[in-house]
Amino acid sequence: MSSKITKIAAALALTTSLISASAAFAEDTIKVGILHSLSGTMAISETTLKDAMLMLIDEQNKKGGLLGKKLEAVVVDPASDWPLFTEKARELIDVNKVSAVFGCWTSVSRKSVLPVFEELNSILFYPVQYEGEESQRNVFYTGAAPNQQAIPAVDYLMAEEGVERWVLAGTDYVYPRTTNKILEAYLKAKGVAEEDIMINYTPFGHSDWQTIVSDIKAFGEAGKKTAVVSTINGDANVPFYKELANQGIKAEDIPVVAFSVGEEELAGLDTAPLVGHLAAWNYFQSVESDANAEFIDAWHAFTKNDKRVTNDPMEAHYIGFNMWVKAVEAAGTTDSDAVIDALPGISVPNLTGGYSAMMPNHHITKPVLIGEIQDNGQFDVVYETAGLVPGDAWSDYLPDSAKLISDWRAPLSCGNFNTETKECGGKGN
Amino acid sequence: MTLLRALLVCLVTLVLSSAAVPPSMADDLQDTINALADGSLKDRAEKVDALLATGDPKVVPVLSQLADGNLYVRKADNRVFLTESAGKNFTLTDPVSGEVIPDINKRTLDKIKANNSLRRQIRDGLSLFALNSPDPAKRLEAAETIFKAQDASALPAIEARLAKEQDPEVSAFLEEARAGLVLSSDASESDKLAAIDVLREKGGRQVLSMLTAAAEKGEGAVRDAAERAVVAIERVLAIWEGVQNIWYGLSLGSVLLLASIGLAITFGVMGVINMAHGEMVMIGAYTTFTVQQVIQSTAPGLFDYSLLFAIPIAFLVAGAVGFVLERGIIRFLYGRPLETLLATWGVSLMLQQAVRTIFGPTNKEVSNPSWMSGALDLAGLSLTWNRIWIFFFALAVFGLLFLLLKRTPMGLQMRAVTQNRNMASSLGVRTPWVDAFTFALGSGIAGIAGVALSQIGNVSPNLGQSYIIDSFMVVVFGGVGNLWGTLIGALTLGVANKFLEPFAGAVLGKILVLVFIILFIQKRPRGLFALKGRAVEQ
Amino acid sequence: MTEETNQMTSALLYLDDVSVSFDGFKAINGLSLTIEKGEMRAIIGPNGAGKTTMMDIITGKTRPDTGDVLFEGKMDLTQHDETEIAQAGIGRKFQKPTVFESQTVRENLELALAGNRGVWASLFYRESEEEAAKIASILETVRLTHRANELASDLSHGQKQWLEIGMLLAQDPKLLLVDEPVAGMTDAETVETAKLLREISKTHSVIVVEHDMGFIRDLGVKVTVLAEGAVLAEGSLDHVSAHPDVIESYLGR
Amino acid sequence: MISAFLFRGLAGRIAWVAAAIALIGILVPLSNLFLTPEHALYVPDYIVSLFGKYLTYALLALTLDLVWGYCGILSLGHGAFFALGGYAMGMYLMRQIGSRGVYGDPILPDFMVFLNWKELPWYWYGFDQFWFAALMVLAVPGLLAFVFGWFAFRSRVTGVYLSIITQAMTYALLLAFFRNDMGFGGNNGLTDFKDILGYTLQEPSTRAGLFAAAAFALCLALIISSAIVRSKFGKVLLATRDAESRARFLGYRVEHVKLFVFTLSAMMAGIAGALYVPLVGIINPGEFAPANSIEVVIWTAVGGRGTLIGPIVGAITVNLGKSWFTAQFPEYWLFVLGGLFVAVTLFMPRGILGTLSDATGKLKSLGSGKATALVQDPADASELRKEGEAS
Repeated sequence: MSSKITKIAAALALTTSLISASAAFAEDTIKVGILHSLSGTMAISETTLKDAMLMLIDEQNKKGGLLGKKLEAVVVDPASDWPLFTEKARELIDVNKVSAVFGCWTSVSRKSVLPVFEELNSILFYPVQYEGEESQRNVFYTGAAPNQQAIPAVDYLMAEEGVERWVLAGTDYVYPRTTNKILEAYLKAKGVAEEDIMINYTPFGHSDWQTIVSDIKAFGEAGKKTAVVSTINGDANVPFYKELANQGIKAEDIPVVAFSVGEEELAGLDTAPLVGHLAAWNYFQSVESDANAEFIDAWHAFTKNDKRVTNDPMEAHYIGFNMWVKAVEAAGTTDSDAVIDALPGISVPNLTGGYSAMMPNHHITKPVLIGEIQDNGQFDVVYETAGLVPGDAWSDYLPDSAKLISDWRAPLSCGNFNTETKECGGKGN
Repeated sequence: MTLLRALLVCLVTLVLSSAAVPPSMADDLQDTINALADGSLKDRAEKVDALLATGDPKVVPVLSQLADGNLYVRKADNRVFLTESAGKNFTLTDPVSGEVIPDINKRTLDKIKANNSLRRQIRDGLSLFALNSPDPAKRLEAAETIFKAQDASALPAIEARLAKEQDPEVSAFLEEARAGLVLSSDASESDKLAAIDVLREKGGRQVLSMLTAAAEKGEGAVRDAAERAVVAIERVLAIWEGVQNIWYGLSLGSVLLLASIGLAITFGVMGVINMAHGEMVMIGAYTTFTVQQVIQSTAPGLFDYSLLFAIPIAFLVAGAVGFVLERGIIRFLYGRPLETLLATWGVSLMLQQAVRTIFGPTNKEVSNPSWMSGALDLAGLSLTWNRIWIFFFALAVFGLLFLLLKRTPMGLQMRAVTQNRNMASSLGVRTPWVDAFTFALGSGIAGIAGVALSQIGNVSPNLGQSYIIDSFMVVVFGGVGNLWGTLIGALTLGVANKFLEPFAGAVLGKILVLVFIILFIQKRPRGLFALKGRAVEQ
Repeated sequence: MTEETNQMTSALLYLDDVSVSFDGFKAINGLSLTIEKGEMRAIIGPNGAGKTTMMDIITGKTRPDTGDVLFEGKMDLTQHDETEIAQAGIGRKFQKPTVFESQTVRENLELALAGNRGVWASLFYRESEEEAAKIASILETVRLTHRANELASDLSHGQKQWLEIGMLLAQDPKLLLVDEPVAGMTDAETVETAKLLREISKTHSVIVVEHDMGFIRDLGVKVTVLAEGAVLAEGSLDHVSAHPDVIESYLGR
Repeated sequence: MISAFLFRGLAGRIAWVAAAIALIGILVPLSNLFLTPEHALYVPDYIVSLFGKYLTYALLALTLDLVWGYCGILSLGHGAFFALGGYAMGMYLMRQIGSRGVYGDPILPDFMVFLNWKELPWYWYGFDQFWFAALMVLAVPGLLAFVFGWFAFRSRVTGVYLSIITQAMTYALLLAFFRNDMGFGGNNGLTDFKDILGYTLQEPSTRAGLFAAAAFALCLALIISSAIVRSKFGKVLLATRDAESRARFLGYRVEHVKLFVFTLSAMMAGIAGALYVPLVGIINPGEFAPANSIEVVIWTAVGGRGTLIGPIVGAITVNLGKSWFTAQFPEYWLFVLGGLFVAVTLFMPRGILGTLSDATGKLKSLGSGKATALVQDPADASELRKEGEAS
């Protein structure tokens, strides 16, 4: 009995001491939380983003910090465990008192932490392309919404490659489901027949692609020009592309355009047999611009490895971080409300040679690039949208979402304003 | 473009008859080639057509290098060169004069980009050149490309070639290509019927779609013949599909077998619930990666044999880790199988993190050697080489292990110790060492599996986790402690999975297989191959 | 009632032409055996003669391929599992002493004590005075009173054997199957055990499987010799040890 | 009769621990709500939700200990029961959102709206009522455990075979719940909850209430488990664990014994899941991951199995360690955690509590009174050894 109580008391003491310890030297720095998985299944993608954030913070400190204070990164490991994301988000905000958090990769991790950011009124920058259908006051979406990635890619394939038959292959989770719903609606609106669309879902980490790839091959041999739109996620990509290469599916015959395959994913592959397959992003490492060259050099210097690649979510963090810095400077404080109000309208250079602006719906404007895989693991940009594409929180191609708009500026201040009922939904009581 | 193509075909024949090219034409050619560098990707298509239209054999290397991404323009004077990478710099070759300029810095050059449609255009266009190549293999390839491209304007070129062709195999292909084009043209009924016969012999999905189109558009005898051919081809395809499915199942089964065979030793024979088994596979895969890196930097010529080096090294590395694991941890836990689960789980976490720290968290590239790339086309089947190798490799590993256990003194000692430790020990067997070597053997085999699995999947710190559950299912399904059970179990589960996949989908198929295992264990609580009788109980 | 069935029902245990094989090996081959009420029977036989398999069949652990096994003339033992057979009144002691090592001697007996074995009954079970007295008397019988509150795992090998016999007594079965009760016992313990078994056989029917000839002699009961899964000879120990087949297959070795 | 039965559970050390948990369940929320942050005894919100989560983990570990520590059934799929309870609660919370979802649909949850579902699937009916959801929290895991156990125990699937098929069960459920077609929100699971029984989930007072509920549930589960373990049925459990066939030859219907305790344990695990969901604000298929279930086994082993208090200590210790290490050594915490598991198995095979009680020499007065934890599973051990022969 007594040992039990001592134990609990010790545990509590440990935690409180931890809190006070980290609070002790808090005063003269501005803290920035980094909430990316460093272990577990998502570490493969997220660790790079942690490094990128550390580099950005480091560079900002070299420039003299922010508001006369140094920035201090607080790194935690939510270990690809979604409830742990909730816990760690709360810890960052409540215990470490960070001013903003940069983090999350999967939709489910973002969904897990949303209530925490709302409750504790903090700021999250989310750097990954996602399914849209969300706009939250405390979250800034610096990755692509479906209209900034999927739709331009399909347009490109139709116009440039004359594709008439479509395979929509994805991992069975929300992002591919939603993207494919949007694409299906879009393709049908463009006059593609039902039987010319094949939709296929596979589980996470699917590794045996023999059947599906041969189905795709069979589907593509029906006489019409066929393309695959892949929303296959993470780990499943390497075996998928290896199978594509070995079954001899050439980009000239059946091009595959992917939304989740970037330089980082290609690093695990021999790309020689994959030349010509495509990806749609808002940034490629191969983009020629001064800002990008500078960024890549800094990255190689920071990681002490000149083989480390850069990718789209890193650019999103680059944009997001600079926007936050600018907004804090504009507001003169790191106070969440002030920064949230200052952010819309802020415009910072992106790495593709232009400017990206934060919009009132908390999404940003970006160019859409289509790249073809090269044998050196990089992409060649073969198409770029003429102007910047503003991110759309609510898709126009889903019936229930088409009537919603998002505008966090003063009079409306609503993430999901229903233009039919003229009401703001989901605002609690 | 079709018009251009027709023109081009005439030119090709023309050029082939004329021996030399006058110098003024060479200048023109130089300009046309240099023009490739200007303008956007879209404009480039016309320029490629223009080049093809010259019919000059010199455009062949230019265009194929453009398609391969090796065509560069010198910034200083906008001249286009063929390039070859030589260390950090390039060696340039002038496409017209053949002049060679070595050691040029990459920064002074700009790459001329190509995209898919351009590459396709070049491939189809060059196939007409290749049709008259002295190499029969190239002619064969060209005939195939023309068949796939289905461009009616190629018909005269094919017929011209067909008249001259000596090689019977190439002739057959040309006939098929011609038949395809005839069918969609407005040729006479008898020509079309003959074409249908040729195509029907060829079979395959593309022919099917051509014939289906012909049946829809055609009338009378052509329609009937096409419909009959469609039915016949569909029947053949259905059979091949079944065969293909069995192969896919066996191939998946062989992957499961490889993943679980080491576990059949450490868990099945020794009774250690080895949650770190997957990490042994991972170690094997990372060893392969390291071996390839070393070979690439020291002896790139040996790259194709990298796996042959990797197999013994992976065996030793994973075996050594297993040995240390057994000596350091497992040996204190014999007789407490469930405790081994906890300890090895801890070990697996540490090994994952160790790999993440050493190699980084991202995927590593392990390439297929050339003999494991591509596919073997066998009648209606397309079998990829890496899967074929892995299938036989899995069987070989199984066979060797089986012989080792049943036919060698080492195997005898292993079986003796696992069956009755005290008795074996009193007979003079050094049980601790046998334990250690048995565990090292199981781990080493898992390492070998890692070499093979690195050829089809990710090489990442999570690699082991993706195989561990399946491996346990296989060993338990087959019957713990029975190697045959593991073999049959793996192949059965593989085939079952692949037969469920087409109509249930990949996810539901896998769920059904799991449910099947659960129910099967009810029926046979000790797996597929379990001994009956008193010895097994108690 | 015909005379034949009458005779069958009078027998406590009745095995007729029972056979079972494992992977082609005939463990029991046409075995027939009858045990009367109140009888104590010793069963001997070389290793692999099928003694333990016979016990497995009687207690429902193994299903015979062919043959009848009747208990009290009416219960077909081949159709019931271990639990039902135990509840019907057949108790079994294993070759290797099997007691609940992590529980005390007293708890072991408490578990074995006759009574409702259902889940709810045992959840809300309270021990009556009568039951406590019964346990005390069994403790006395198996000479373990002084160790009643110790863990069974702390007992010596012989004491575990006795505890197991005690548990059988607590279970109060009609028929006890005792497999090698004196294996690993000292001579003194063996003599004590023989005494204990004779005492038990006054109120119970008993089948004893044993290798120890001296012990069998001490028991002084009818002996059945098994070999290769069938009965080789039956009778007094002197009778069977004179039997030429027995000498050849067992004693003569 | 029930109260007398439960009262029996309140003997010895258990009574003190139960009282301590109850006290924490009252004092922590009070301190959180009524003391000012400057006060020395103030418990911050962060700690309340963190420890609330730990309490539900402790309850889950306790339920596993009941089947593993006391009955020898090593379930590698207990996370499935936890997750099912969580889903039942999540469905209630989802229905409570009503028209406050982003699309404003009064009936359909958001994820159904944007995947174009037209009507609510039948299995979502009834979850708008708390009583129905509460019933399902018990019934769904209970029914699954009953059906699964009925088959498995009747067929005498034991030892590692049983462990592996429980793992297969949770793995199959994981894959099934990942499927968006199942109608449980796929990978994202259920989230964006607004309130429970009319109380807003984002209020500290609601969380304090949930903390109290978790403490109360843990306290009650501890008393019930203790009562079971101390009854004659508890002895039958140990008997089944140590010598299953002996118990069978004594006339116990071992499969009923196992089935009862497995089902009960699954239902309690369901309660743990149901309390966990409103505390963390999300339930998704990740909870079915086999690794999660293995972790529960590890908490139990670290704390000391077969001791009732052990799993509670283990769950809290390991998770506290995990929370701390992931913040302090984000790059290296897996080494520490992995090392901890190895060290515990090697040097503290009886877990923290077992080792403590060894040290203090109070071996026999632990947890269930006289019955101590026998760390070895003799049945399993001999089984596996024997099976070596089959090769």
